[in-house]
Amino acid sequence: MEWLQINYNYLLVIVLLMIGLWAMIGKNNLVKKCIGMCIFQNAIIMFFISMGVKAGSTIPILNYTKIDGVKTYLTEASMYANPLTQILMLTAIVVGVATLGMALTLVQKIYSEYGTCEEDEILEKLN
Amino acid sequence: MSQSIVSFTPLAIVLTSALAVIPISLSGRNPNLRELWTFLAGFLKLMLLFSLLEPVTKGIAVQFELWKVLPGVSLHFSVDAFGLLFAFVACSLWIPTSLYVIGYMRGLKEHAQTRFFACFALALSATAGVAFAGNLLTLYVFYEILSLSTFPLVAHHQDGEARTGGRKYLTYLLATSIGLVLPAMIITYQMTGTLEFSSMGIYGDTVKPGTLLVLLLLFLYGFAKSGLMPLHSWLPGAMVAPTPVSALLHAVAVVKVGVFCNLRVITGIFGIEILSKTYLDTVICVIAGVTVIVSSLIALSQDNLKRRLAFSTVGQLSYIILGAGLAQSYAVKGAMLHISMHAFGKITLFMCAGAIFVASGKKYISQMVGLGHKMPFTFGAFLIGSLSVIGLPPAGGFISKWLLLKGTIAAEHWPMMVVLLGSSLLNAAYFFPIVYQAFFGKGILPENENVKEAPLACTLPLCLTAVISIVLFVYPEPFLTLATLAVGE
Amino acid sequence: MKVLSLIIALVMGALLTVILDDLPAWGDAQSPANAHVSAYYLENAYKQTHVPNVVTAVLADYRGFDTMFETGVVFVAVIGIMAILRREGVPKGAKSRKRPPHQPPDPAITGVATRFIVPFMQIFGLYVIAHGHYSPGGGFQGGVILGASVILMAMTGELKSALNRMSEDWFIIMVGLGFLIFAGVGLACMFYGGNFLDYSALAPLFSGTPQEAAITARYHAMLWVEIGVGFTVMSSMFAIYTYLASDGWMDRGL
Amino acid sequence: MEQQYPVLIVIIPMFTAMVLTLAGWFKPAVCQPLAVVGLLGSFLSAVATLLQIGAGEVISYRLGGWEPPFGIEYRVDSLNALVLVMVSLVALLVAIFARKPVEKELGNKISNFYTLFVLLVTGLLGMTITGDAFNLYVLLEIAALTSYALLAMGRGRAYMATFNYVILGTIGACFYLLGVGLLLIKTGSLNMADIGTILPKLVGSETVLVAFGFLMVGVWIKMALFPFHGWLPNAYTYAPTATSCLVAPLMTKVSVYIMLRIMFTVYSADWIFNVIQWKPVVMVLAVVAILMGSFFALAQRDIKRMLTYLIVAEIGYMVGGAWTGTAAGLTGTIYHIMADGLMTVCLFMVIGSVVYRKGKAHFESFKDAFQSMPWTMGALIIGGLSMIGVPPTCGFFSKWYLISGAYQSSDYAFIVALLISSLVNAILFIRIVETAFFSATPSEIPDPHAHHEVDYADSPVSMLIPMWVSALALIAMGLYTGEIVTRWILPILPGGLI
Repeated sequence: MEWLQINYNYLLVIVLLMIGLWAMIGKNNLVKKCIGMCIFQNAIIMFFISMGVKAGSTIPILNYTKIDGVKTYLTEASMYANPLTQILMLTAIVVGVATLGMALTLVQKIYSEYGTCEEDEILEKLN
Repeated sequence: MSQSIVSFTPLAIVLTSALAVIPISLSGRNPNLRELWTFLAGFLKLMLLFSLLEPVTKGIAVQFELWKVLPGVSLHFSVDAFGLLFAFVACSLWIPTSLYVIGYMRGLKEHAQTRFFACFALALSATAGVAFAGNLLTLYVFYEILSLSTFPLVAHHQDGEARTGGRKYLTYLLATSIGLVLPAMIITYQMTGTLEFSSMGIYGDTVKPGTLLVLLLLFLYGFAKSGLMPLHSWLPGAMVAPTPVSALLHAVAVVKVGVFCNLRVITGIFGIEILSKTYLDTVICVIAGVTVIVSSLIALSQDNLKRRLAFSTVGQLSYIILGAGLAQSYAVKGAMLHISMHAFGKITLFMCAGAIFVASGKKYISQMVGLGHKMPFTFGAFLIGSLSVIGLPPAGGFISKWLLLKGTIAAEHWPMMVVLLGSSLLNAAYFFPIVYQAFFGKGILPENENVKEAPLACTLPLCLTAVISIVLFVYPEPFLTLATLAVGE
Repeated sequence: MKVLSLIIALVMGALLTVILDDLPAWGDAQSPANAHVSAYYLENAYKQTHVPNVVTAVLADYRGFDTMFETGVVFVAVIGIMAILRREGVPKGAKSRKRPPHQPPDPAITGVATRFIVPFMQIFGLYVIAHGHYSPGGGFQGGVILGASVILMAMTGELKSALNRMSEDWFIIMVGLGFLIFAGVGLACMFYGGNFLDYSALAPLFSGTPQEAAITARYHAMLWVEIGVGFTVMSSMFAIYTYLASDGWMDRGL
Repeated sequence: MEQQYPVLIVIIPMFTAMVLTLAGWFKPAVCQPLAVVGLLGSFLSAVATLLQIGAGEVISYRLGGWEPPFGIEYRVDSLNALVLVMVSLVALLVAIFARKPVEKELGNKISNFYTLFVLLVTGLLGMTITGDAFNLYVLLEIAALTSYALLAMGRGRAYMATFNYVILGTIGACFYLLGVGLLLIKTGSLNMADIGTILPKLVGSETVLVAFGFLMVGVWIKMALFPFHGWLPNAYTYAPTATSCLVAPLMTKVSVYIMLRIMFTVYSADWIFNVIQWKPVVMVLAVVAILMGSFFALAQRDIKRMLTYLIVAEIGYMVGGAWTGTAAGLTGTIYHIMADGLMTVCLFMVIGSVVYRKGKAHFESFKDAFQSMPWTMGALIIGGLSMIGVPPTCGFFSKWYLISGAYQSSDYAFIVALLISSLVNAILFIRIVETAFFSATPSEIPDPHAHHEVDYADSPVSMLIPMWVSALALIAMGLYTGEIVTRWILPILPGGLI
């Protein structure tokens, strides 16, 4: 139980990863595959973000104090969440959007070509 | 070799015929000009070869490094007596064969003659390259070029049979060279760090006999052009080629290249001494001996003349390997000499087969009854060729077989002596009936009544080679000297 | 296939579960991921760039090269979707009427509401781009908001009316232009003798001591770069929507 | 200027792509020349970089001027310099080659095609040159997205084939990203060389091992190693001619390069071959890939499809060579990355020419091709010889090193697989050449000796020139093997190999 409490964020990510991967490979409907892809990518994003969390920290925008009217920024690293993982995931989100757009484009083309989004029906029509 | 000089001549010899391909292909529309190029290249090549004779007979190796490809291995030529001997055989036969090709191709109005001549010249270059190769890699390179350049020649007729034969030909040769020689070569390089030929062998004493045996088998069968059984069946298959191809390539260039490679590997990579120390020479003898006997027996049963000649070739090639396997100086000398003697004899026979085909259209021995009277020159030459291949005087083949026999006696290798003698009898058994039937057989086929001799361009070369066969009996010195030098006496 | 995919997913899950104990505890400020490189950013970003939003500083400067290609990814998506989806024969600028016209529902309420919202959205988008140095925001976020405002127009009214505001010519040019602004800033740094995207090389453009000028240069260049990102993202969002929604015909939306 | 060459390799094609979009939107005719100019610039920069590198040296280029590991770094040693030269050369050749086929097949999408083309090359070059694991991911995605779009331009069955590639490619990329994430969580760094210095302190960490697994599976999916190869043949077969010419030689080779980087820069040879015991498994995969690719190739009637299966086999060569754990095997892999890139592009251009002239690349299309397209067939022969491994083409020497390596590490199954695959290649090319050479059978046409005339209709010069450059490069590379190996490959082989 304690183990679950400590690791629940990772476990959640793992469950999402499994769902996503399973849907990507195993689902018959192409749109569901795309949804699986989305879940998979978002699970990775969550993984990265949760690795950058520091207990009791705030967003990585520096706070300041005014000493004699002069702004002094506080640069104690443990005060702020990890900016690096957030940046990486900003990129990963954009990549995810682009990939999803491309996949949906193809689904649209396939649908107008074969009139269906079910993989087995398409394969039947191909042969 | 103690001494060596650097010279462009080996490269020039290899390149003469390769470069001749360009004018040959360009002058495709003017056949006379095209063939002029062939002859020019042929004579030029021969003259260049003569210029090498002097240094080589003095025991000086002529070297030329072409290119450094890998660290420690380069493509380079090194001409020694054995290589020169082989190059002489190949080049001197190119000229009569070319003459014969002209007669044959024009007589039958064959298609794609330009392609034929171009590939022919390229094949000759590759043969010279093999003869002069200074290390295993160079040997391998030219061996492959030869396989590839002769493929269009074998499949020349372009019909179903030719395609099957050609496919079989190339598949056998490439499969063995890539599948067997290449790994053997790489393993050798990994073990020794060199691929240069050396009369002492390059393996040294550290390699285990088991490994040596595997390598030996890889090399022997890898150079499948030598037609050791059971990898011989491409050779009869390749007989679908036009007869001049069979003549030059399958009596001289291709198969002799295979044998030459085997000899080079046995003498230059393994070294005779190591072989006899590890009793691997016996392995070679057994393989070759079996091939000799079996192929002779098969030849007896063939009715197609070219196939019979092909199986005869398989047997004769193994004589040469057997000679090397005896690991005895007489026998090795005999083996080297047999390359040239058999070449002259067999090319005569093939040309005769072609001439018979041109004149009468007959391929089968049973249809040639009584043709001797119609084509006396052809069948006369056939007789001489047969004598040479069987090893009877007054033809050159006698000398080489004699040396081989002497080798078996000196090595006290009695079973092999029996093999040699027995197979000579078999040779006689499959050649003499042809000649006998042609001259004395009764019942000439009705359609053969009006047959005349083949065109002069066909008949002349075969008479020429037949005469040379006899001359070589009387005066074998040129080749004998080189062979003696090569053995190192 | 279903069983196989289940097995694959389970194997992956099992592998990741096995290593859980080896991973640092959640929220550990001293874990390697939070200590080694990222701490350097937090401690030095303000000193070196004068941008208190560390995310923006790292995004646009320390790892600016990544971000440039991130813009590139969006750019690629637009070009790629256009290449696949755009119908042959649709003239440039999209004035084709090959498909039968389609009567949209009367946008009486949504249209008015949209017309009311869109200006505020766009102002907010611009603010998010411009204020990214000090608060959460930046080119991507602002660009998406701007793009969403145009898409909202296209969804409530006709695609045509949105295309009249922002034609195909325009969004293709803007997609390329935004990327070009970002990369151009990088190239300018090279002309001033620095490495690619080394904004401090632009110091001669700014006043102050060399050190201060370099910091100011970084500060400003980051803003330019974010504006470029904003251009690309805004127009690419709309472009992707347009091609997908009209199935490449460019005449009507959903 | 000299120190800027590394970045120029990547940003020249990138700027070209932007200019292409803007210029091509209004005037498509300028696209191809612009693309050629851009790629030429990139190629020259790559050559200049290669020549700058001394034995065993590493050029480090700091993007944004930040010192690694805080900023992104370009690290060029002679390994990736060689790959860069190969990639940019192949791209340049295909750009020249593409003019006619693109006009014919993709008439109204020329500007899109060249933009994506140049961006794909940008992505591949960026992947090769970068020293940052996450930057690699971004460029991997750029290359992937462009290749999806380029492949899907083939229409018809291409859409479904590409969709499968999108799904699998995304899985591959995500696995890679997950692997990077696991490394980040343990090391806190994204710079490959930096991770490489931290990892030895983490011996025994399961996370590091699992991360290696994810990274490997990710790149294996990307390079289509057996059993992850399913997407490749369809995707490449139905693609437009010019696309397959570019994608087929480059995508898989760059993935192999990435595998080498991960194995020997991020992780270490010592860890891979002495600590974890994966070698037998991977060798089995490589051997099966070679055999399966070869046998499937044997069964194809469409030559383009046949070549795609040969690519699967060649991947087995490279993976196997790297995993022998010997210096010779790794040399063979690195050498083969370049050799195979050139071979594949040469053969795909030949097939492209045949498709351009005859509409299809079935065996039947090759009938009489020797009379009608002699130059194209000449290039086919050289490419085929290199595939088979006939000296002095470079295919022979890569096999030489691969077999040497396998011999040293006693991987005899790998040797046998290599030899079998050579033989299968031989059979395949003999079949094609036979059809092209001897299909006009005199005995099957009424008058056997009539002169059989076939109209001369060889490919346009703009297609022949790149084709022959690549063919001659195969021979030149073979002849300069010793030079390449001693000057550039041997100095960078990692320690810890046999």
